[in-house]
Amino acid sequence: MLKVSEIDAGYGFLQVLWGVSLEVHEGEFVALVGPNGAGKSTTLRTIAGLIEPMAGEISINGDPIGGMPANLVIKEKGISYISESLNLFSDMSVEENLLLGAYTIRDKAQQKESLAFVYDLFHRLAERKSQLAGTLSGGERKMLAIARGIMSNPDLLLVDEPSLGLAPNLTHDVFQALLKLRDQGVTILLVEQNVNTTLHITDRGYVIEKGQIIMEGASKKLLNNKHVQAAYLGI
Amino acid sequence: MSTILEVRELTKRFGGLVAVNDVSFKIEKGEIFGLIGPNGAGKTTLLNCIAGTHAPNDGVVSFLGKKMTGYNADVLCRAGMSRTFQISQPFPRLTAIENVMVATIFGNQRSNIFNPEQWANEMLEYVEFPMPPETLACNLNTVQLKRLDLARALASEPELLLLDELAAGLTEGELHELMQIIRKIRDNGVTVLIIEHIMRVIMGLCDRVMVLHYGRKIAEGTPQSVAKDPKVTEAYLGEETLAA
Amino acid sequence: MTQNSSVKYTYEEQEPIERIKRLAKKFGISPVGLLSLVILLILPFIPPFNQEHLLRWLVGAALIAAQTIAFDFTTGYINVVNFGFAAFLGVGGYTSALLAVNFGISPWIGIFLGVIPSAVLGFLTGILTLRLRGIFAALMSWFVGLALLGLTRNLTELTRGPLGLNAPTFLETASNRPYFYIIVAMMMVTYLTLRWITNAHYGLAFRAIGQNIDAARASGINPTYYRVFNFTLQCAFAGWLGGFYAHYYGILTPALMATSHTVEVLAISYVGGRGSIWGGAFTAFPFVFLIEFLRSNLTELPGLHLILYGLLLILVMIFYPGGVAQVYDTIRDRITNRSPQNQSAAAD
Amino acid sequence: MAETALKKRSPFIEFVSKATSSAGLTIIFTIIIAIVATVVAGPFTLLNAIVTGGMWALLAAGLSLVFGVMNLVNFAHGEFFMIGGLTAYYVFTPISAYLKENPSPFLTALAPFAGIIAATIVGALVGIVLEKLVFYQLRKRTKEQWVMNSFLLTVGISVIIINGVQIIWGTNYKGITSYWDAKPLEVLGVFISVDRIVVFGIAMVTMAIFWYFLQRTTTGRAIRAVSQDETGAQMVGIDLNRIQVLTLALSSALAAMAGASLLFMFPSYPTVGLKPLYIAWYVVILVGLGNVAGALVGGFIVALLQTLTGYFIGVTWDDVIPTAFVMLILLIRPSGLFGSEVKGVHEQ
Repeated sequence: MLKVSEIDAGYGFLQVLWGVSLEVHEGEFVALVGPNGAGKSTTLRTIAGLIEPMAGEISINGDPIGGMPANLVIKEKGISYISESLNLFSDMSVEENLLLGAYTIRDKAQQKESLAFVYDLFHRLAERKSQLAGTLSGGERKMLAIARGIMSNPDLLLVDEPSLGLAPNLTHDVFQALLKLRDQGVTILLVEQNVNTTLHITDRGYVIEKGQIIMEGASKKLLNNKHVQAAYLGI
Repeated sequence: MSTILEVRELTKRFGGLVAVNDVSFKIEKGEIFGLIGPNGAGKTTLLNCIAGTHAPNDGVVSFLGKKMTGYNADVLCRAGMSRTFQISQPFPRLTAIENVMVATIFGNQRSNIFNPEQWANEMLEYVEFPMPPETLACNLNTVQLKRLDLARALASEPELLLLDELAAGLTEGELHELMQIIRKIRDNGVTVLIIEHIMRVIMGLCDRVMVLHYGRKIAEGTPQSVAKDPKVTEAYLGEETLAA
Repeated sequence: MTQNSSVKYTYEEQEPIERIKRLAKKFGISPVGLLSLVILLILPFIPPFNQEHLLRWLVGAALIAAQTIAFDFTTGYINVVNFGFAAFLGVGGYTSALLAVNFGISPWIGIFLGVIPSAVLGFLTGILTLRLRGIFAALMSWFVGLALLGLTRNLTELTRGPLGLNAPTFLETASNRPYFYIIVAMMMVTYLTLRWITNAHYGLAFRAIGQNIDAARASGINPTYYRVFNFTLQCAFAGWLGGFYAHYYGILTPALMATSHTVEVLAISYVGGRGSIWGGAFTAFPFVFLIEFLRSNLTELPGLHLILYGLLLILVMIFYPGGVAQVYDTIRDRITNRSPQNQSAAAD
Repeated sequence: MAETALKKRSPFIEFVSKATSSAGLTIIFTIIIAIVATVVAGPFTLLNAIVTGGMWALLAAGLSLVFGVMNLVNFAHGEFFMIGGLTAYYVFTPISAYLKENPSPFLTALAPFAGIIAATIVGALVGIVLEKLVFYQLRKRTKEQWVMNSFLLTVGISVIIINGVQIIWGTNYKGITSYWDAKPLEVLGVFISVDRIVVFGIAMVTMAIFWYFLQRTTTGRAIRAVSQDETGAQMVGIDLNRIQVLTLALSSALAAMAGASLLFMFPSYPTVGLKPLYIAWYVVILVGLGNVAGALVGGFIVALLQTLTGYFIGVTWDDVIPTAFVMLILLIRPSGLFGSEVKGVHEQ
């Protein structure tokens, strides 16, 4: 479904990615793990169209999307991106945030449907729908960001470090939510620094270091890999 | 050993939010003191209150036996307390060496440095800065910027060094290097207060650790004793984090 | 730290030539700069520049050049645009002129006395803008300028308001040449002083504050002191140059203090290149000549020169934010084979 | 930050604390001043302030919106006011001359609206052209120091528009005495012209529509989304360029509408925009940047301040006193009376 081939990308002078390639198939839950600064977030931002790749190609279902502005990627290709800093509209209510998530859907009935689906999935958000997003707790904010991401009915969900800044028990909740979405048939590409948990819940994984993919394979296999164990699991 | 930093009943509020709630502790000269807690526990706020970035609403910070609450960061820096930032704060349009020179010239007034440029160079070498010193700071990546921050903090020859999540995002090898550097700094007589998420760094480096949770101090002691404290495990050290 | 104390206590003696070079560098004197100065100094004797009306343009250009130097000292270093700059010029000019008119104080002394109120007001503005960053500081200084302008307009008993205040000139002569040398001397004093300060450690502190105030504090810099110092000095120089304006043109109106005058200085200073000190001064001469030429030849289009200011400002801001100074740096780097990426860029 | 829950407070305490917050105090203070003014200077003062206050609110709301969404500190806002007045003049005068020959009471009543609507459209168009031609170009090239750089672009634009208009249409005043030749109505024992009443109505209706648009429509919500988080807005599929064009068009349309509506008080000439500009700035500074609703209150406060200054001290002082007042506010509360921290304000 998503195919990234040999992309180079970066910010200004600074090149971060060097020939990164990866693939995500329909219905898969894929992890991209590695240390901070390795280029995980940059990869996602490039796929989402927030950064223009310097070289290489990104395609969805065979159509190239490289260099398309983010709003078009979301509108036409059915991708949703949830950034690590969440980028919520903090002076708007939860419901307004969600409605903006469905900005690309102009059909009111469909918007309502999405809203009902999301509220059903995250009861907490339904309880707080008129509260300002800025006043939510850390965990609720993550939920809201994910919920906003799925409001547009995406085929592919890109999630950047949902565990960032959360206490372990809340991280657990967020991962559970992602698993639930996977069960609903949403394809997910998850970027995480918390290698252990991530590889436990995903199907397949890529390991990125210093801007290059150094390893890929089934998550279970990666967990048993010597390098991964030494570098990330501290075993 | 004598006390270098003493914090008594420190409270900091933002509007209705109590970020740091009645926290007291002491740091002895020459030790590495760890400050841990889940995100949002108020660690950085506490650090900012100590370093003079925020004025606390209540409480006293004494540094080297003198009451230092309410002084600005620059005064504290010149008095011998330097810090790094959670998100690196470089001077983007100055070169790496000029960045360090700023702290050498303006922060280091207790000893005379005739050649700040050479001194700054030595600081960069000391922290094993991986890039040419003439590189503009805006062209450095996160990891390099953290090193630069450290070099700048050291350039003022501090008595007490406050490190805010210096290890975030490092690979195993870099982590190891960094821990060596911090040990070296301590062996040169600098007291270190370190905020860190990566438990291995805390466990491997710190002589004593304090745990904050929702702005309150919930435990203090050796890393081993703190890790065993049920309150801490419950609040913070979920089983996975302990494993990592 | 106690490691390696050799750095701290060594001081190497230098060769005499090296020392002269160092001294020149300290004041920002380069061979190219010296050459330009020599050309400037003999210019009033070279036709066609020996004609009075062209000499008048030269004086005007040098006055603007000196102003851009003072302007860039704040804008290019601590990164605060003093949008009320012209008002401080006016304060100095009016003080000197009023002292001459009411107390018969010689303009030669008056222009130095005019520095005092300008510097004091600059000091106060510096304090006012202290808690504000970037754009708010610019707005605040603009408001200060507007208030000063309003006062000058309204205190008609003192300033004669829009009617204009006649100030005695420096000299009896009708020739512009001596004035040219006076203003070039004043420009050089402004340049050398400000360049010396910015090349010393102060310049580093200014740039540090301008780029990241939190990091500057954490590095031991007291931003209050340096910002207020910078503002005071800039306004002091503005007042001094205002004094020259008063005693050269012989008439002062509140229009001198209007925002459009600040925009004029700002535009030239930006086209010249921020953070270079000399860029604006260098640009001022051809620029003012072009403008004056247009003004004298296209009298039916009264505001054309101002449109040009606006247009150039926009074009430079969008397409070449480094300005003339960056052009020079690029050329010099080509010649000396230095990689431009490692240069700390003149502007950002 | 800790997630300590806010303590629940009783509604009464909530009310008291709200009323004694600086925003509440300001409103109460303003009302008291207004009452005192009415008693001392007569209700005319108050009515006058209310009429102009509504228009200042329109101007300030546009200025505020553009800052919130585009991070653009617009120095050329007053020029849209001027363009609005100019357009209304050139649309309304011929129509009104034609109607003098061919009287028609119905059309006479509607003619002013033609002028005002035309001005609004022209204002919007100029806004669109400027965004495409200038701001978009800068944004595409560099985002560094955007607030300061874009501000200087607007300075350039302002200079170009003012002098361009001067070259094309000259410096003479183009104004009308009134839009509607009806007998003044008596309100609170004071005669007040129909023009003023209608203009006040226009201001209030526009503000209401504007508010509804921003709060309740999808596009309005998108505009607010961009002002709160640009990346977030992109992530949900909002086209930033479209929103930016729309915002500038909206803001300049509001300013042009104000200029057209107030044509009978402010005849159009090239530099007429300067005063509305800084009045809009006073309002925005007073209530904080990016605060559209607060602009309404701020508009009335500034208008009242001006009218009172004019009445008690002298019309020529009506800049100086509000300037001093706003400077005081900036000094005490750097983010405005109602202001919270707004994105971009602390960009250096």
